Amino acid sequence: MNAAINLRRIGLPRLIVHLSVLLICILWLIPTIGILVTSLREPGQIASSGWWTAFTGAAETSAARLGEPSTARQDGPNFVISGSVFDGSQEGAKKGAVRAFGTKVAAPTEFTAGNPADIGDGETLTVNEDGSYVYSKNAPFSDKRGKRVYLSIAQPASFTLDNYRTVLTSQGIGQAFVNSLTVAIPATIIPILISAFAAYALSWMHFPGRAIIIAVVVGLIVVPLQMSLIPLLKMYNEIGAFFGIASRSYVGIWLAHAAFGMPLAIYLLRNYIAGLPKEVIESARVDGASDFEIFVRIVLPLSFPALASFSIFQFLWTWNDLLVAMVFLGTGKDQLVLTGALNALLGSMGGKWEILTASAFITIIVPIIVFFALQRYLVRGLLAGSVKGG
Amino acid sequence: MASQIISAFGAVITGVFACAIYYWLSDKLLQIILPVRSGDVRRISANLKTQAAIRPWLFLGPALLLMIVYLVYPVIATFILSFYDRSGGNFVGLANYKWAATDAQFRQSIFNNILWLAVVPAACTFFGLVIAVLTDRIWWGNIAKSLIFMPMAISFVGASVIWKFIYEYRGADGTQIGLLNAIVQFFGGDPQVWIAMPIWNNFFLMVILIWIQTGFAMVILSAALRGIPEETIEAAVIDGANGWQIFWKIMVPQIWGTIAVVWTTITILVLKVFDIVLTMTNGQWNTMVLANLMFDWMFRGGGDSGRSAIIALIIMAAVTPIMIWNIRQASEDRGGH
Amino acid sequence: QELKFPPGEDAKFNWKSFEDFKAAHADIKGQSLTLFGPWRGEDEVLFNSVLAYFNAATGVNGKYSSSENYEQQIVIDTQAGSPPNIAIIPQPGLLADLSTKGFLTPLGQENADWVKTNYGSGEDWIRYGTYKGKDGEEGYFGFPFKADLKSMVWYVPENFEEAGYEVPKTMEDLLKLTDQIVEDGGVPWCIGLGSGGATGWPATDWVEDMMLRTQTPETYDKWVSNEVKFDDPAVVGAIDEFGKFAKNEKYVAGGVAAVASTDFRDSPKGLFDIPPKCYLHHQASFVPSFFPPDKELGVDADFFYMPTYASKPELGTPVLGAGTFFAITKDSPASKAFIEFLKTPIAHEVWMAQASFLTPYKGVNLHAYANDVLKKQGELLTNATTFRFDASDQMPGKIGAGAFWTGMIDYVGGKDAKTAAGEIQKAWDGLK
Amino acid sequence: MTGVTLKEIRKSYGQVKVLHGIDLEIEQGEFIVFVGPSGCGKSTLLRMIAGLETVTSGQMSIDGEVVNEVPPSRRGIAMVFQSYALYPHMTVYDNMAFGMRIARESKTEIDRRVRAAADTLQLTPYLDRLPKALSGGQRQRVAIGRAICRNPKVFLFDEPLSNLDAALRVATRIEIARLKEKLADTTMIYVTHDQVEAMTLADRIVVLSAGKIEQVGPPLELYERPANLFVARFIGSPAMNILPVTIGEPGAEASVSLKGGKSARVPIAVPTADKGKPANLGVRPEDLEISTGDDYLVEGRVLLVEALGEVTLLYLEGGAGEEPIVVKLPGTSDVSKGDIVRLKAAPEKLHLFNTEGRTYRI
Amino acid sequence: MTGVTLKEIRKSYGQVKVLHGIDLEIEQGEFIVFVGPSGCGKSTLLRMIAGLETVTSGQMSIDGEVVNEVPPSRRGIAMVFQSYALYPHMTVYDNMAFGMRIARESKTEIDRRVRAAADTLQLTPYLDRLPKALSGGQRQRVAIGRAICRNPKVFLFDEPLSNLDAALRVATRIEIARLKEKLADTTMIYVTHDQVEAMTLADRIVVLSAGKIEQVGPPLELYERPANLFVARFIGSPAMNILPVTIGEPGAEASVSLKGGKSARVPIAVPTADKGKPANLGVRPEDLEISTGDDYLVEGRVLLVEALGEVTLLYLEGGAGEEPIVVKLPGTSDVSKGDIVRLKAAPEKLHLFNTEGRTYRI
Ligand SMILES: Nc1ncnc2c1ncn2[C@@H]1O[C@H](COP(=O)(O)OP(=O)(O)OP(=O)(O)O)[C@@H](O)[C@H]1O
Ligand SMILES: Nc1ncnc2c1ncn2[C@@H]1O[C@H](COP(=O)(O)OP(=O)(O)OP(=O)(O)O)[C@@H](O)[C@H]1O
Ligand SMILES: [Mg+2]
Ligand SMILES: [Mg+2]
Repeated sequence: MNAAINLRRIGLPRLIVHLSVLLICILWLIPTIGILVTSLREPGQIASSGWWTAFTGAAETSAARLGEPSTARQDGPNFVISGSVFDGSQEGAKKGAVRAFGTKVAAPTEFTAGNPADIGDGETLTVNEDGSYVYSKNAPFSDKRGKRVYLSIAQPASFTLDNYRTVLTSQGIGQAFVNSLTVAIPATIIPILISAFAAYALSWMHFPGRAIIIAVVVGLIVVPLQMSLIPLLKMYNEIGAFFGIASRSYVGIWLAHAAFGMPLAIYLLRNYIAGLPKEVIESARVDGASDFEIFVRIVLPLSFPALASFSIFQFLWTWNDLLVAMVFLGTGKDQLVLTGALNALLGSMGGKWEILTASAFITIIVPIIVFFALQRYLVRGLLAGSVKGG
Repeated sequence: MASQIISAFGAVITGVFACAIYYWLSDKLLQIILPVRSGDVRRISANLKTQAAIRPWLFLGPALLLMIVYLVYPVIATFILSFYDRSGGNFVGLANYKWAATDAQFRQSIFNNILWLAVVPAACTFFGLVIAVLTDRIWWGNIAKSLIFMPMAISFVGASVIWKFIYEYRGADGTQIGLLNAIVQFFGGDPQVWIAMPIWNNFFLMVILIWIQTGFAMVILSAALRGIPEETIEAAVIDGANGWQIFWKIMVPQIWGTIAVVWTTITILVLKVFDIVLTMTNGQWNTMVLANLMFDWMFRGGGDSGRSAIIALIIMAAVTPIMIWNIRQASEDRGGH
Repeated sequence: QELKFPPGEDAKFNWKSFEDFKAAHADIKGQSLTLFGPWRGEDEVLFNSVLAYFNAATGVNGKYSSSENYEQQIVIDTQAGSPPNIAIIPQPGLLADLSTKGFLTPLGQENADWVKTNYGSGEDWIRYGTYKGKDGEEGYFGFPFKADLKSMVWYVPENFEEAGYEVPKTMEDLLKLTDQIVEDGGVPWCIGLGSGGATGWPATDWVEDMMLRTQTPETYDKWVSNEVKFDDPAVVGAIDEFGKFAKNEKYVAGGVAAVASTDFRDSPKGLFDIPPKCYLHHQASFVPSFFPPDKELGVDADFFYMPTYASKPELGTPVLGAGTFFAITKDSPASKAFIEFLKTPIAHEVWMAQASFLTPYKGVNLHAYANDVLKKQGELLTNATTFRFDASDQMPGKIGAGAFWTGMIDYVGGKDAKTAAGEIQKAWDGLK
Repeated sequence: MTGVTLKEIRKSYGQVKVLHGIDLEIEQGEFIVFVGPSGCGKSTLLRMIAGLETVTSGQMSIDGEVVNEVPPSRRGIAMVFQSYALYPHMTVYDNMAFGMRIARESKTEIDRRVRAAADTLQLTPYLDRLPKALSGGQRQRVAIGRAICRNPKVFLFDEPLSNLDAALRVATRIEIARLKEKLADTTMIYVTHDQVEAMTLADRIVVLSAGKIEQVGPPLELYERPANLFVARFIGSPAMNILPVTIGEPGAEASVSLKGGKSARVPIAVPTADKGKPANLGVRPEDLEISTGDDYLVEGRVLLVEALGEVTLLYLEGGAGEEPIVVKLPGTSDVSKGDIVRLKAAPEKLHLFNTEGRTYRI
Repeated sequence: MTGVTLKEIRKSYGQVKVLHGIDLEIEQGEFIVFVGPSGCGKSTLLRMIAGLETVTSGQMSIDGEVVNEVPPSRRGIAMVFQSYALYPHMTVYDNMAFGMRIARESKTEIDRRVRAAADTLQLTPYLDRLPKALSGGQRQRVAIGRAICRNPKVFLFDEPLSNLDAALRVATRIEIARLKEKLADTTMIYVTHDQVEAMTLADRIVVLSAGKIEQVGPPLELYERPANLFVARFIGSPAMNILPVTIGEPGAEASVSLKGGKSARVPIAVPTADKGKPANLGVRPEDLEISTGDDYLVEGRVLLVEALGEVTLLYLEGGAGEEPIVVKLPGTSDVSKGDIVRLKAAPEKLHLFNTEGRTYRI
């Protein structure tokens, strides 16, 4: 039972609630659907028509070239070229039903398909819906190349998985995926472990300076991380040089991610852990458990919802991170994380919408799985300590 | 590939294990140095006392160490840098501070940041609350919640890309590929260059962050709402309050503490997030915010560490009052154990 | 790595240079070399194909990497003391910055001399690679490799043909053609300044081209060094020249409002729309990669040199360009060897033969260019009387990649040239 | 004129039937207490009267008007919850004024009524405090005050005292008793499972069990003449001792024989048909005395002695039943653990129930 | 041999002094109950014995050994908390085994002790359940079981029953009484503010008030011979009636005069020095009877009658004091509201306290 159930009795018609939630969900989903659809479209179409038109199919104008004058037959006084606009046209007009055609780029839909059109100079052109055409002239054709015509072709809705194929089969993506996991999993678990210990100490142990440490931790939440990159990397390099080891390693990035997420983790976990019932912990103390045992055997299992909630956030952040990974792990092919690898596909100037959107979807998948796996803890876990009775 | 996975798996295990082993070993060590299992009670008691004095620091140690190295030290370094010139080599006194006081772009950023701070946390909290209340009342509420939470899983850059497809502008005669303009045009309006509209463009950028963060607010507030005693609501029903009144006068005041936490968290996020502005406008059309300005001064064209340090300090200073208030709130709430 | 073109097989390549290089650098086998640069996507593939020849010749393990956060990354890496061996830098401004902070290893006079003699407008190229080091001494730091040509206007030949337009030879003609297209009911120009985090930069190319067409190269250089102020009438005039095109509702597709917000990558697509959104597009040599995939260069799309004013013959045929510089950020024999490698024709030809690569190196076989359009560009580059490097890339980062962009966005958005330029100058003053 | 009328009220939650047809007439001004074991449906019934739960079937009227579809705020009721349900963010004053503010009463009227209620309940000094700064008893008084301010026709209480400690419970109980006199015209319906409350406050008690009414009547009637075994065991603390017997001689004054072999005369009429049938003899702990002679009913070994000063409780085993027999002796007693004692009771204090649990008394 | 000895135990939280020097000797095997009003320091004292709070000053020994500095787990104590404090993520078995596992006991030993405790408390069927699947009473039993498993020398209970409902409270109370017998050697210290628990369970009761011991003694002694007014009022429910009097004739059998003019003889010695001084006459509600003659103590109008069946409570005003006088009459009574009744009491049931509240009885 929850409070909101009571609202129902108040009489706000339930239908309105359903409708408004539906509306909100749709509003919230539209952007995501937008990229999903975009990622399934062909690159050429993305920039030329809105993604929402992808379902309906669209009339697309394209150019085609008629047969070479050399293929003309003489038919009475006329010279005739015939064939299909879809044949061997190097313009690559996609097949579909021709709706209209024209001979001037400025007026590509001047004539409707199927009707003979008088295009001057004694020439007539008929393009049928199926693409077959008859082009005749009352004199021999004189142009060197085949005539260009412009067609309005109705195209059925078409989608392609090519973008995903491109992304998924690109070199090193599997490695990058593994790298991403190698970074993200410890970078999620380590800070949680460390901050849970710290949060326990800050809520259940007595020692001088506790209040100050809490205040400092909370204050550190706001440190902009860009600021710390240079001094830290410098330090890594010095350490690396001193011990003669690589300065860029997984350990380095784990610790960096752990540290950057630490203040928020401690803040959230302390909220929760401090809210655990005092008697349970005292009872364990009477049972002879040391603080270490209390933490491991009582507090840790009881804080699972909070830990799960925070791990979602920490995971999302490490998974989606690019900057920290590039700086602390490096940019070599074998060091790239997924975000980096996908990024490399974009080209120096960017602008590959189809790749961008497909990669966005691919990167979403893992966080979404994590989210759904831990979601049931999220609802009650997060900050549950700050909620009475929660 | 298989070997990669194995070595990655090995790394993951070792990393996590090494971290866990520290706590385990340090505790073991403590037990060995100060034995408490057997021996004279007086001795044991003394040992336990010493243990109790040492143990908090063992627990806190790694966290403190990490934070000092990764956060405190850079903050101090930043503070020192703020008195040096762009290369960090020459002491320039308060010159950077003077610059900040007079720079127009800096002022613009502060103004925009205030806008962001006024709008985004409020909007996220408000929408989060409304959605939490509504979704709690329907059977498919959890599905709805998941959908609304989903943008959290998208990186900021990814999200910005998504929204580009919404704000995209094509001239009035062309076909719009931006949804917003398509809608405007459908209803007979003139398409607009949303991200270039003075002042308003800030709001269009904020929408993106709101879109992402509302899920976060929703999840937390929904948990808080469940904590409201049902009877207070029934009492209000009997007192004749309608849904609206119950929401505003009974439910919201009771979860005020949680609202404050959500608000604070999002406020901090707003101050730190710069990816959205960077990808959408890079601060053009007067959309610059502090985080971007800092980023700009830090990296563009070789960087100016002094000025970027100033901006970083300002960002931190801006949040301090909020954090102090929050700490007060927290210690009031639970009085400490 | 496989070599794209098997050595010795195709006569258009200068295989001898490859073999010579191989013979001269057998001693560094097994060393490793890291290169960090701005190229991603196809460019990365192409560069790697060049690198493969170096690796094959020397047995060095050369690795190239790149990043979206390229600019931050190089700042962070150099300052933190873990730079790559070679940094590939497209902005002289950044190069200058790194050299003054002492992060670059000088390449020495012999390299400078080599460039001077072997590159078209070699002196200009040296200038863009020469900066003060940490000690205040001038040194030669950046080896140019891969150039971009900016003074180009792209068009669709068949559209021109159909409408009966001629490629303009002078700026006056270009303006006339512009009006003609409007008269015919079309829209002449596609201009897009959008570029996410770098929005505004395409406008700087316009302004620079206009500077070179209205002012002497010396004024241009002074502008770069801010001896000529940004709000100097010379500069304001050039901005207004750009405004003639960009701020005329009838001249630009989508109207003036679209200029600043249209992405520069989407903007050229208007040329190929049916009916065409526009007939002309001013953009650098890289732009064909944003054409629809089925467009064949030279047939479906072509370019002409952004013409000069017939009324100002004394300015000659200035060419605006850009390029990338290879700088040694961590010295090693392999690094040095790589710079040597860049002096071999084969290093250039391998890329030339594939796509989107121009070089001012006079020693390459022009037939190696993948198509005529590229070749035409290459000739333009080698034959230029004046070559000027993109000004915004040489200005301090906060100006060339900041205030200048913002100023141009503001200008297109409605501010007058004088005010916009004034603000840029103010920002510049703020840096001093 | 009736206060509240319930006709065949039924309630189901989905498949689960919770109330199986409740018929009850409550007079205006009456104080009715619902008692019954946990889960029997007391709260549900009360909440249905309040309008917080819908009525599945049946008809409910308040003040002569059918209210099945009337929202809570229009029923002229006020409710006091077990958990106080104060608005934690409002002062005492605001808590009491909330309903009237919602109803857009004038400021002066609100003030008058709040102050009057506060006066009655001695809450005037606390009007500006927040609930968290009040003790449990004061909180409950505020909840009552809030209800009073509504000027209800029907006053509903759902276990209002069960969160209070013993001393406060007594004090607040007396408070409610006073209130009952003061608001003599207001119908009050009170749910509890505390006997003392039920006995002391009620005009009539309604004993519910598993969604059915077991007995309705004034407290002493329930105590003295329970209609069935359930009510007999439910009313009175410690509960009535039940001894299995067989009917010996039926008739106007029946005789029954106990397991131990003893038999007793009971001044209760038993139909002849029941001769020889098993039955249950009920006797309250306070009605048992220690017998020194032979006229005892049962005999048993003392398991436990609880001396409470004023009374002493003995728990005996080895009686006829399996549960220990409880005896309540006035004052202190010198019986100690392990003693064998014999117990007797005045015949008129005995109760007799048939195998279905119904009383033999008329 | 003593179980627990407290010498001059004091406790302050910062500036706030909570306990002001507690001296107490508890014998091994004794069942001691701490009672007192809320906030008087009962829990604090108990938690100090447990080692959960530090001792500010004074000496505390358990089993002859000073334990001021000894941690809880080494004191040989076990504690049962009001809120059960079970480990919610462990089964009943694991809850009980936890302490022994921490102490590295052998598996078989653990199993033996857990099963023994579960047997004692009838928890065997629930050993595999999680606490959330248990009822309140079962949970409390698990908490007790967990304590038993520790084989403690001293067993500490902090209001273990106050979260249970009335019926369960009675049942669990009896359970604890049984336990007390079973573990005759174990010292038990029990905090409550429920009188019945205190009276029924305690060997000796310690009455605390504001951080001081008011009286220590067996339950009936406290009931019959309260050392002072505080104890007198605190023990017994309803509380003792206190009537202000003045000492008339001091001596071995003093005479006092009441406000109403009546005077009474009290078989209590009063020093002559106190002649004419005001004093307080105490009489328990159950010791008052209705007097038909003239030998009454006080007279008053009936404010309220509470008929509980077994007893009837009368509340009288207009007596000598300001608080209503409470009378507890056995059975039912025909006195009704508004009647004027006269009350008498046997002289030996009277208590007399001086102005400082100390009893005159030796
Ligand atoms: N919302 C509900 N859905 C399903 N069953 C319910 C619901 N509310 C109550 N019940 C069931 O209805 C029955 C009656 O509940 P009710 O709360 O009226 O009991 P009660 O007599 O008040 O008990 P208590 O003395 O414990 O308060 C119980 O068996 C309960 O489980
Ligand atoms: N941690 C603390 N800091 C300050 N004062 C405290 C603390 N714990 C208890 N007190 C104070 O000490 C006094 C005694 O508290 P204690 O809990 O022992 O009372 P109690 O007799 O157990 O009351 P109750 O019956 O309500 O449990 C109270 O006034 C309380 O406010
Ligand atoms: Mg109930
Ligand atoms: Mg207590």
